[in-house]
Amino acid sequence: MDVLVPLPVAIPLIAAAALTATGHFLGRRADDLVALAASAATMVISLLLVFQASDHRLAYWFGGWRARHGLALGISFTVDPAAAGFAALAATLMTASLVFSWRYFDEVGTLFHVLMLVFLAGMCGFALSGDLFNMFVWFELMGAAAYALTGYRVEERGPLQGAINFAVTNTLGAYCVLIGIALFYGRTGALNLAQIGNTLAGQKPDGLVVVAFALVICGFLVKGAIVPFHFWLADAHAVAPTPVCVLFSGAMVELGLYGVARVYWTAFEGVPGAHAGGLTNLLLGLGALSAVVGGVMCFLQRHVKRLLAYSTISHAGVILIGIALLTPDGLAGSASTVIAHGLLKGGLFLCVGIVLSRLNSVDELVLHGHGQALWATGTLFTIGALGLAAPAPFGLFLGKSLLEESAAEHGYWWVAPLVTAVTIVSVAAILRVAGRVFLGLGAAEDALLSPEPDEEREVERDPERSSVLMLVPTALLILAGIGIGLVPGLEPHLQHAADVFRDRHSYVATVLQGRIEHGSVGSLELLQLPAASVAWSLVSLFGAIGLAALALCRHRLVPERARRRTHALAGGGLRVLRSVHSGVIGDYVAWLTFGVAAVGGLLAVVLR
Amino acid sequence: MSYLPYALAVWIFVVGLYGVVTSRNFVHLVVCLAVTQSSTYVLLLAIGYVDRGTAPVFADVPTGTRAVDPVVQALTLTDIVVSVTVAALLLALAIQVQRRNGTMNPDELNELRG
Amino acid sequence: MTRQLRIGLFALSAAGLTALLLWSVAGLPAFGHYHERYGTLLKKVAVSERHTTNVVTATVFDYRGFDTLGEEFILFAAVVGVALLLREVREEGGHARRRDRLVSDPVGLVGIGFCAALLLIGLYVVAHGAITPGGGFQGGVVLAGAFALIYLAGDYRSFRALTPQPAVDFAEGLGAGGYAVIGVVSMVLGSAYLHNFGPFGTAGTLASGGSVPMLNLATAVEVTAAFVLLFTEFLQELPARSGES
Amino acid sequence: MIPLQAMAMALVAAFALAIVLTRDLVRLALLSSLYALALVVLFLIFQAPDVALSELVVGAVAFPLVILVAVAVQRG
Repeated sequence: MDVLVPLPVAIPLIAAAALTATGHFLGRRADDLVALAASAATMVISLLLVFQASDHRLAYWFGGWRARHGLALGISFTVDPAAAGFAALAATLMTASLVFSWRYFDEVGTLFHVLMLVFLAGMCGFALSGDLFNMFVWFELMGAAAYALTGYRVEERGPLQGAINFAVTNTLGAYCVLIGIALFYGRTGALNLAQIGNTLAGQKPDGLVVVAFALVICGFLVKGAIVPFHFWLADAHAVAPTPVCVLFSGAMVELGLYGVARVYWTAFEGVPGAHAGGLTNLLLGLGALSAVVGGVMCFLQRHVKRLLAYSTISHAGVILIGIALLTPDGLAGSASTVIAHGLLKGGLFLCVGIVLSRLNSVDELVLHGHGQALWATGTLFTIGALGLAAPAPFGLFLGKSLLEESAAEHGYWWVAPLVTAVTIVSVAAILRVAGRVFLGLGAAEDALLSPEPDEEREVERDPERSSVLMLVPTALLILAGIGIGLVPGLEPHLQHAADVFRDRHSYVATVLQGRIEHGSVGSLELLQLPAASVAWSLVSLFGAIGLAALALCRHRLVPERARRRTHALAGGGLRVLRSVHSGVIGDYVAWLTFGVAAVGGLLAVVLR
Repeated sequence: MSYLPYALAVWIFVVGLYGVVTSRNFVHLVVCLAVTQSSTYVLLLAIGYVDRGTAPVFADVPTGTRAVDPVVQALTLTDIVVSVTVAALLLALAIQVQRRNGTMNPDELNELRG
Repeated sequence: MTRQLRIGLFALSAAGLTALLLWSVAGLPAFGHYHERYGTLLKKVAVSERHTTNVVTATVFDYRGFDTLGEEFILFAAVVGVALLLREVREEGGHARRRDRLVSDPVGLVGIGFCAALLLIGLYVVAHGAITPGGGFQGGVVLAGAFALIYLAGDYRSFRALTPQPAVDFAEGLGAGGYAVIGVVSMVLGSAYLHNFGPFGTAGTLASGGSVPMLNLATAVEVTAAFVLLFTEFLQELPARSGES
Repeated sequence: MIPLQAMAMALVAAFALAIVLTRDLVRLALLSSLYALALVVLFLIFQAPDVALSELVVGAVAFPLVILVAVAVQRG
C-alpha cells in the first residue's frame, strides 16, 4: 500500500505535463476529462491513504533513501490521517470545482486545467511532506500556480492588482519561512522535521531557535490569512475566478494553519517546555483578533466574494484558536472545522459563481431582488450559511463544540462567547446577502457597506445557460458540509487523528528508526451533544438570523435616534478599520513586517 | 569577520523590504522583491561555508578533501529558480495592470479599499 | 494609510526585525566553521554510492531529487502562468504584433556565430552536470539564450520559425513530465518513487550516476523550453516601433 | 582571501541599496545585472560554482532582459 503515497503528487503533475504537451491537439472536452480524471483519482487515493494511515503512520522515502542511524539522507512523505485528510479535502474541492468549470467558462484554455492540477499537486505535497525544505518547495508551487490562476480571466476590470498583492505578500511569507529553514539548518544540520525536532528537544530556546520558529510560523500565517498578515486574501478573492476561490478559501488558507501545527508538533514541541502556555496565549490572541476583524469586515462588504473571503479570515482565526490550545480536543475541533468549513465555503462560492454567470454581478446591492428566479441556488446558499452558524448537530457544530469545551476546560472561558459572537456576525452577513438577493428583502441602498467601484463586465453572460452541471457539485458540497457532523464515528476518528498528530515520539520512531506503531481508534460511539455547546449553538444560529433581519430591516425596526447614536459610537472605529484595508501593497508589506517583528518579539518574551 | 556574512544577509533582507514598501512602480517592486530573496542565497551559502574548503566537486580533488556543505548549495539552486519564476509571473501581472489601468504605481491603484 | 504613516510603521517594525534577525544569526556557528551532519554525510557517501563527482548534482538529482521535481514544476507553473496571462491579453487587445527588425547582415552573422557558440556551451554545461559544476538547469538557460540571440540578431521570423508555439509547449510538457515519469519508472521496477535504478557507470565519465543523467536531461529540456517560452511571451509584448516593416 | 571576501560583500551590500533607491527603470535593469554579477563573485568565493553559474545566467542576463521588456511595455 505504500505505493500509493507519492501518487497524490505524481498523478496531477504528470497529467498537467501531458496536457501541456498535447493541449494543441486535443479538444476542450478532452482537457476537461483528463483534468477531472486526474483530480478524482487523487481524491480517491488520498481517501484510501486516510484509512491506511489511521492504522499506522507511513513514512515514505523518495529515492529509497531511508534514514541511516537516525540521520535522514533524502526526503520523506510522512502520512498520518491529518496529512492524508488534507490532501483528500483539497482534491475533493478541486474535483467539484473542475466539474463546475465544465459549464462555467464559455471557453477555457488548456492552460487553466494545467495550472489547476499543478495547484492541487502543490497542496497535496505540502500536506504530506515530512521535510521542512520540501514543504517550502510545495508552498511555492502552490503559490506560483495560485498567483497565475488569480490573474486569469479576470471577472472584473478594475482591481487586478489584487493578484499582485497576493503574490507579493505570499512570496515574502515564503522568504520568511526560508530564512527560518536556513537558521534551523545552521543549528541542527537537518531538514527533516523529525530530525530537527529530535535535535532541538530539551534545549533551552536561544535567539536562533525562537526567531527561526517565529519566521517559519509567520510565513505560514501569511498563507493562513491571520491578522495582520491577512490583507491579501480579500483582494485575491475579489479578482480570482470563482472556481479558484473555492480552493483558496476551502483548502489553501487552512493549509497555512496546518503548516503551523505540523511544524510545531514535529520540530518545536520539545523546546518550549514549561513556557508552552506563553505560546498558547500568543496564538490565541492572533486567532481571536483574526476572528473579530474578519467578522466585522465581512459584515461591511457588499461585494459578495470579498464578503465570503472575510468570513474565511474569521473562520481561520477560530481554527487557529483550536490549534493554539495545544490540546487533543482543540486540534480535533480545528480539524473538524476545517473539513466542514471547506465544504460549506466551497459550496457558497459555487453559488456565487452561479449567480455571477446568470445575473452578471456579485454586488449585493446591485443584485437586490434579482435572484428570485434562482430558487435552487438561493436555497443552497441559505442552507450553507446556516451550516456555518453551527446548529447542533450540523455543519460546523462538532468543531465549534470540541474547541469550546477544550478551551473551557483549560480556563479560557472567553473562547465560547467570542467564537459565538463572531459566528453570529459573519453568518448574519451571508444571510443578509441571501435575503437581499434571493428574497428581495430590505432596501437596495445601504450606507453601512463599503463603496465598490463601478462594475464593468468582461464577458456578457448567458442567462439561459443550463446550470445543472453547476448546481450538482454545489449541492453535493453544501450537503456534505452540513451532514459531516452526522457521520458515525467521525468524532473518535478525529480525536485519534489529533492524538497521532501530536505524538512527536512516535513520529520520530516511524521516520528515523523505521518502527511501525499501530494505533487504534476508540469505540465508535454516537455523537455527544453537551448541553453547553448546544446552548451556544442555538445562540449563534438565532443570533445570526436575528442580526441579518436587523441589518435588512433596521429602518423599520430601530428608531431613528438609536440608529444615529450607534453610528456615532461605532462609525469612527469602522472607518479606521476600513482605511487600514487600503488595497495598497506597500501598506500590506509594512503590516507584514510589523507582524513578523511583533510575533518574533512576543515569542522571545514568552519563551525565555 | 566571523559573523559579517550573516549580517550582510540581514542587511539585504531589510533593504529589499524597504524597497518593496516604498516602491512607486511595479517593475521596481519586483526587482526589490528579488533583492529580498537574494538575502536567502547569501544566508544559506554563508551557513554552509567551511574555511579553506573546496567546492563539493570531487572531479579533480580526491574524495574526502575538506569541502563546503553541498546541501545548502542544492537548496540555493532551487531558491534561484523560485525567485526568477515568481519575478516573471509578477512582471506579467504588472504588464496586465499597465494595459488595463495605464499605470504601474501601486499607490495609484486603490480600488480594493475597505 | 498615508505614505508617511506607512514608512513610519515600517521603520519601527524593521528596526525590531533587524534586531531579531541579528540576535538569531549570532546563534549560528561562526562563518567558516560549519560541520553539521547532513552535508558531511553526503560528501562522504555520494561519490562512492552514486559515482557522481559533483556532490551538489548528486544532492539535486538523487538524494533530494524530489525537491527538484517540485522546483521543475514551479518553473513550469510560472511559465504556463505567464503564457496564460499574456496570451489572454494579446488575444483580447489585438494590439500590433511584433514585426521583424531591420538589422544589417554583418550584425546578423556575428549574432549567428555567437548563437552557435552558446549552443555548444549550453550542451557542454548540460552534459557535464554530474561531473563538474553545471547541469540541466544552468545549461538549459544558456540554450534558451542561444535561441533568444537569434531574435536579438534581428530575425524575429526565424526565431518564431525555430520555436513554434506547439513545439515549445510540447517540449515544456515533455521535460517536466519526463522528470515525473522517470520517478514512476522506479516504482514500476519495484522501488520507491525516484529511486535511482542505475547503472552507475564509472565516476567521472559522462554517463555516470544512473538515472541522474536522465533527470538532468529532462531538466535541460524543460528549462530550455520554459525560458524560450518566457522570452517569446515577453518579447511579443514589445510595442511595435516605427521604421519597422 | 579575507580582503577579497570583504570587498565582494561590500559590493553586494552597496548594489542592493542602490537598486532600492533607484527610480529610473533602465538604470534599474543595469543595476540588477551588476548586483547579480557581484553575487556571482561572492558565490565563487563561497566555493559554490554551481550556484554562481545559475545566478550568472539567470540573475545577470535573463532577468534584466525581462525587466527591460517590461519597461519598454510601460513606456508604450
